[in-house]
Amino acid sequence: MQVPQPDILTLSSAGLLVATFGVVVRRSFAGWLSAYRYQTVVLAGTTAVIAYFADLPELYVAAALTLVIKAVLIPRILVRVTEKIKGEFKIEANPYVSIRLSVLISALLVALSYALVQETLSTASLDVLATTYVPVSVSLFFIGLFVMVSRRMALNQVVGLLIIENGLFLFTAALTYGLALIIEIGILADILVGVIIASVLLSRMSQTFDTLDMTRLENLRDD
Amino acid sequence: MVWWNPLANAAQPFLPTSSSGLIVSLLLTPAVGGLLVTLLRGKRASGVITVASTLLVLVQTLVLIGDIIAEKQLSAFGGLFYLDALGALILLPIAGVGFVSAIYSINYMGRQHERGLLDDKHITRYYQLFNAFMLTMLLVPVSNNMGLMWVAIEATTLVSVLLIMLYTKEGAIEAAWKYLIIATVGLSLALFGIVLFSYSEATAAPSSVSSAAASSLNWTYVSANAASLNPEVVKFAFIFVLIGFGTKAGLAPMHTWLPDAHSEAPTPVSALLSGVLLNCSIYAILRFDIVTSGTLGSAFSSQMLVILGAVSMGVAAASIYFAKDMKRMLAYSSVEHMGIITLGVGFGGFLGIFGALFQIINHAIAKSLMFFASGTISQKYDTKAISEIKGILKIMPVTGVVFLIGGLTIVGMPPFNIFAGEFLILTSGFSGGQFLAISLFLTFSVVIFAGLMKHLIPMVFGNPKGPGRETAIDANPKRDDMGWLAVVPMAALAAFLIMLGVYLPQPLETLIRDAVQVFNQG
Amino acid sequence: MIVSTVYSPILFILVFASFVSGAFLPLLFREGRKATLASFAPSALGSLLVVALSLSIITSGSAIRFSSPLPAAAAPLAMDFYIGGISAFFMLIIGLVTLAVSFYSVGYCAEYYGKRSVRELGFLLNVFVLSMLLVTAANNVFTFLVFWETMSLASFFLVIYEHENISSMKSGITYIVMTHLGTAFIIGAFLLLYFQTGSLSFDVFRTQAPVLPQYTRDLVFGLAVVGFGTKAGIVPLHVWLPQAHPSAPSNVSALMSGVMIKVAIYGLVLFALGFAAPASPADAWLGMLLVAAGAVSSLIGVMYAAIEHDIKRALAFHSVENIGIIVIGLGLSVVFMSFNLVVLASLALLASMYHALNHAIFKSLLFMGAGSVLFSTGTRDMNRMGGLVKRMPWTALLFLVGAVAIAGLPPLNGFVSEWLTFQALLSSYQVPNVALQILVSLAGAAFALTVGLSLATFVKLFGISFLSRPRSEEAENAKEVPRTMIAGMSVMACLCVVLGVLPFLGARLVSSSFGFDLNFVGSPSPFGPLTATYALDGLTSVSSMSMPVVVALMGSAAAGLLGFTAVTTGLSGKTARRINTTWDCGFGMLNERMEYTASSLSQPIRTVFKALYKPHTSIKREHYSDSNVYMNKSVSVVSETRDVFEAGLYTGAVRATESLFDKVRRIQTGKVNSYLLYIMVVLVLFLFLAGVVP
Amino acid sequence: MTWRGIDAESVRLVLGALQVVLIIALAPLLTGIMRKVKARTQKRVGASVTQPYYDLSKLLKKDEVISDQASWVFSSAPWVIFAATVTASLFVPAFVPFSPFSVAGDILVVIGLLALARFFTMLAGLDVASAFGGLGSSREMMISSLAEPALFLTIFVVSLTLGGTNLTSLVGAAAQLGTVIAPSMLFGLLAFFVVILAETGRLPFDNPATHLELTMVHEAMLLEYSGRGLAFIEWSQSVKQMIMLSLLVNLFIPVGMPLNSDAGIALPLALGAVAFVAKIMTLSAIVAYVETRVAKWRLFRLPDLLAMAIASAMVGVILHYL
Repeated sequence: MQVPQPDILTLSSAGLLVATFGVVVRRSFAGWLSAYRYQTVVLAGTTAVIAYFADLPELYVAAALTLVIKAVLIPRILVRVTEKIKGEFKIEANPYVSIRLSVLISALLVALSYALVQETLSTASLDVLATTYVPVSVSLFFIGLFVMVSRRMALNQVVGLLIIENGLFLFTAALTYGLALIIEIGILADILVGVIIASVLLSRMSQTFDTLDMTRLENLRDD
Repeated sequence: MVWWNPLANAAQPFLPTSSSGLIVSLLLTPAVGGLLVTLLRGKRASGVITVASTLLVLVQTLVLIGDIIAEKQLSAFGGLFYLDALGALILLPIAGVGFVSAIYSINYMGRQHERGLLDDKHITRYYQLFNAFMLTMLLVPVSNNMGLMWVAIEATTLVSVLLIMLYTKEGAIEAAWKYLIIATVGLSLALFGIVLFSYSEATAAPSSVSSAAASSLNWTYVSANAASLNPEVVKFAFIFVLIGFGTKAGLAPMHTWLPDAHSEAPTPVSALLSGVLLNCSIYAILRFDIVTSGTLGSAFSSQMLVILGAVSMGVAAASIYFAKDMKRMLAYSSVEHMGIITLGVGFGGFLGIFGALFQIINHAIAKSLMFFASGTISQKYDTKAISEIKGILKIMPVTGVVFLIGGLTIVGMPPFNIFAGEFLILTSGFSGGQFLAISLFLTFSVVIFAGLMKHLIPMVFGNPKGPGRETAIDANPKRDDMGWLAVVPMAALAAFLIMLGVYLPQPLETLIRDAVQVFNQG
Repeated sequence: MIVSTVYSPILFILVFASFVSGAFLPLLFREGRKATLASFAPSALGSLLVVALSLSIITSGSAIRFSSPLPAAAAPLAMDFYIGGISAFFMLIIGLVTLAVSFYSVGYCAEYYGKRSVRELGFLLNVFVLSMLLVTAANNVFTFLVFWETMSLASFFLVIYEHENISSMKSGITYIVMTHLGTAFIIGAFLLLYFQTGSLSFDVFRTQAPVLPQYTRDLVFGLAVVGFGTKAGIVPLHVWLPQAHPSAPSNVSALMSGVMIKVAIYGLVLFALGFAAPASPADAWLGMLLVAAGAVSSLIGVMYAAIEHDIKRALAFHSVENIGIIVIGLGLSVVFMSFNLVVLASLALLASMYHALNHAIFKSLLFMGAGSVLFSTGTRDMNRMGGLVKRMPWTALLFLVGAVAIAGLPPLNGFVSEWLTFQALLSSYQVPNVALQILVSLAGAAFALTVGLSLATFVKLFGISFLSRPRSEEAENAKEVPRTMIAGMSVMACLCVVLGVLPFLGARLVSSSFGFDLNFVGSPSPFGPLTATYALDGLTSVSSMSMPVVVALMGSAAAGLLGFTAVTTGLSGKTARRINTTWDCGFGMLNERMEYTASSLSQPIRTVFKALYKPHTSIKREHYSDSNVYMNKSVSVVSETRDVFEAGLYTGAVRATESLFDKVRRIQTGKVNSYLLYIMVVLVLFLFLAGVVP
Repeated sequence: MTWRGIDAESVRLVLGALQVVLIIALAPLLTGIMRKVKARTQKRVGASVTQPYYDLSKLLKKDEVISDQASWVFSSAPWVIFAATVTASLFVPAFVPFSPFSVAGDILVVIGLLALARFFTMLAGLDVASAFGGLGSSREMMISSLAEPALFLTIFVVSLTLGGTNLTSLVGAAAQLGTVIAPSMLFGLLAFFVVILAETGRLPFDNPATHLELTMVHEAMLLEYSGRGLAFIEWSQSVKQMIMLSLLVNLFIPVGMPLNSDAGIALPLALGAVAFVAKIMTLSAIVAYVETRVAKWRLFRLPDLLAMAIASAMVGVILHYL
């Protein structure tokens, strides 16, 4: 296999991280969605790059599917379903962790991810693709999780989840050059159905609870 | 000796001849069932179709198990599907509880319909989803590929979220949302782990990079090559998998979605969720534990499993003790039992694994029985609050008795089956010298016993109507067990509880033994 | 123990079959007399067979061994039974009491006709008895635990048989939870042995006992004492007992107090003299632990019994007392054994087991008697009884026999075993350890106080319930109970007399069950004396006691007195008897409200031991007008005592546990964010753990 | 101790039977002596020492008045009390240092039989539905149950020092020890003395000479008895007193007691009997004298006295071991 140019790799990983930070800093649903879409496009490109260097035609298909499903279908579904939801529910006005602190923590998480990968996978002989993308994918995972933990709005959590999925996809592609295609399709289908179900739930939630604020969904607890 | 031979012979004309074909037809059955429900749409018809499809699934499962006992392993569809004793063991509660649950559904959903809680459309959708749920669950133990298994487990989440969402009330939506979010996050962790596993092979054999993508995720391949995996990577992979599937299996402290989802789902689904679905995730953990033990030796994974198991029991004990809602209490009891099973696997040894696998079956029976009974009870009393329910025995004698038997079973009272399993697990813990874990086990089980008895006894005994208590029960309630379709499944399950407590049939014993063998070979 | 022949288990299978049919046969009949007979006739038959079986095993020195015909899933789950002498002895106790209770129940159940299900009672009672039998027959851990818990469960359902009664249900829950806690300790003890020996069979436990490491032995012993002590009702683990035993129907109370706690003693014997048998003087403290626990139990039990006015609760507290006495004997046996004083150990064991047998007999008799009173008057409160001796003469007589026996008065059986216990205590001077000697003599003082107080208590129990004027309408209208109930009680009363007057029979029974040499207790004749031999500074002395002679002498003394009065009255003309009212100081309106009640009778004792009882008296006055506080309309005094163990020990422990678990369960906050955080934290924690731990 | 010879055995039997007859016959005399001494120390003339015999014969002749509330317990109690007490006396060596029945009963049997008598006395007190009876039984319950540990510990001391609980061998061993009194025995003696006061109903526990409801214990229980029944109980009471005092004399003050080896010889036996009579007279005089010196204690101060006895006996035990 050919050795890819470091600058392409660095650029693409920077692009992914920037998109992720976009989700962290923005407050509105539209903002998150566009950042996510941007991230997915970069991700598909990155996958194509990996496919190219690893010489795996299957991975091109996976990249294409990702592009179609994640960058086109999913945002469209989300937009369609949330049309009826009042605009005020789509804004993260008062997160548990302030935006400014969130950015700091996200940066820390990125550093943590690099350290973690260094620590855990150092013994294994990682190729240059993996060394570049694996830390990025782990950061995506952690930041996604952090977004889900620190935000109150249900929509923001969906976006966090999608970021995690992107991280996962990148992780798969970088570390093992993707799973078997049928599995990838299965995973993508799961994600797609998941998002559809989530959006149905969101619209029901806004009807029943008249809000998407998670603080209202605390009735099921023990005390 | 195959005691279901007559049954199998009767079904033979309708079944594919080859055993590996049977795996495919097993998966096709609920798919066809779901399709038929969609096409016919009748309320009555969908119920009957579902019962038929689950019955067919059960029959096929039993035949498959017979084959497994004889041939040890089967594979189909170019190695995509694979079944050995361990998988067959998981298949058994899926098919068994699925069938009983389908029968119970007719009565339960019928009554929900009568009371106007659900309309015709909901009923049809319920049965569609029920079949889909069966399909996704059946897919888990028969898939040879880790990735496929992951997809199947994720699919069970999605289908069960839809089942919970059948009701449009606030609690159901909240529970469904939490379930969806937490389970998905958990499962994505698991996928990280799976990828790491796959990577650990790639690093072990760099030449096979390209082929790694395809077959390397197969159990048959991984467990055969477990010793040659990269130990450092496997270690972290296992942690991801454990926490990921642990979330889905309801191990504390990742269990948080479980009481919500299990208590808000329609009762037959609660039974499936608690009795069967949790096992599927436990199965995944077991599989990865086999591989990890093959690579690292059993000490590492044991330690992790024991920690999670003990924590689960502790959290469950606390929550059961203070429970106010009947179904939530049962859900926490599931957390407890997943903890016990995990402890059994963690203790290891023949007895520990045997006990854990036995416990999987025991718990499936006991918990589905408990949920059925609680469903009937809550329909009668029109509440799930423990404090409002009194004197079940006086109103529903049969339900009261089976509820009591089930309750005593899940707290580990002999002569019921769970005691036998717990005893084996305790024994293995002692022979391993895990005294801290054992003392925690015993302490928590006493607390759970105290808590459950505190709630259960006043529910079952006493007078249904007391001073100052306003319930839906009128002054002179008729003794009524809500129809034979509700009673028969529970009575059958209760019979199994008692039988397995004192006597384990030979085929089942062989199956568990073979499954332990699978474990030890890995 | 020498196993000369191995019996076929056919007799045991018959026993099994009778109790199983006793459990299920009544389900074929409608509620009522037929169902009652269908459940208690088989149980009577079964218990007769048990008596025959156990006596034949004891006298022949043989044993039965068999396994369950059902195959076990895994080796630890196999069922294995062995009935040797020790098991047979406890089976005999079970059989004897069940026999009497079966008769008694036929009449007693009439109370429930039309009110509640007799079939359930019959079912549970048969299962209960059968499970007790199987516990004593069990020969491996799993079998033991299964039937042990079945026994607990069956008795629990019997305790809450009258489940509309909230307090009955509460005491049932306390019972089952505490007993389960005890079981956890028992499991610990067994599995620790398993850890050490690698086997779950009692045979291996027995053979491996001498080579057990010291610390394991101590730990196993301690766990077993706590575990079985909970079931037996050793203070401070007794809290459930005075609540649960009285709540059950009286025939069940008789079984629970008479028999079930003996099964716990069986477990204790199993460990104390078998699996964790003392091997060296270093083990003496284990025995001393038992002696101390026994002494405290007996004293605390009788003290609470002394002030109780609920007749069944008082009897339940007496069970605590008597278990204490049994445990003192057992502990002494362990102490002696650890110094290898075999003869003394046998003496102490004889005392302990004789008392176990006796207690089973007289306590079931007394509970049946109390049940008869309850049957006729509908109350358990002694302050509402009185005058029953004239209305229920047979019950009164039989209850008196039980009372004399349990108070440890000659010539009945209680005296014999207490005499033996005294002898065992007195012979403790041969233990070469001054601290132990002094401790045992302290225990002896406690024992003596116990005996004194129990005499006082039974004066109260019999005197207040049966004598003087009726204190309520129910007592006024009481009638004698049906003949079957009298028959049941008579069986036990006869045994009280037989085991008292012919103590050699009982001693022989115990010694051949436990397989120790009987030489030290005297010549093998049913009329022979019981003897305890001492060796002190070269001076051998013998203490002996021959109850047949004592009885004969008492008879002659009475006959002599009769002759003397006949002679004297013959000389001086006949004397007449006149009936008059009780002397009332000329007041003329003596009525039942002026009598001493149960509470007033025990008032001096309550005052003397107020440090323990912490009596709480509240006085409520009602005045004719608020302005004048000197004109009382009515004054009511309520005096109550609390169980200091329940209040001090358990409430505190339960509260602490509850608050700890209450904090744990609050992790279920309802916030999905915090749930996700848990996952994240666990992940990081585990990654860290994996990184740190190689 | 062995006594295989037929002759010695029959002699013992005859002497033992004589001893029993003497105990039963002379017990009222002892009561009379104590009353006389008491009267004398109170500067009264007092009744004759044979007055108890007159009382008994009078009572035996009189009609009985029975309460309409009384049951068979009430009427059988005197018989049981008498039979138990007399049987107890059979086991006690008094005039001679052995009892022919001793092998059939020891000191614990004696105490048991006395307890049986007390049990029926208390029941009889309750049977007649009189408040006095209940009062007496209630107080007796407290006193007797507290006296029990003191008594047991005393026996413990005695048995430790002399060996066993068989009365004949105990008395024999005491004779063997002779006049040497071990310190442990001294404490035992003190405790036993208090126990005797409690058990026989002497001051400061009970005033045998009064029928005041505030102070009565024993008499309160017997209030309803008259005629023959009362005679039996009074007589038993005297016998019981005799038993207790004999025990004290023969176990703790073995002065003049014939040795085991002399047990068959007439002279030492006769001397022993004389010594016994002298000792028991002195002792009853002391008891009577003490009675004039103390007042009846308040009921709830009595436990203090008994606690002292318990403590004293305990000290005896500890002294023996150390």
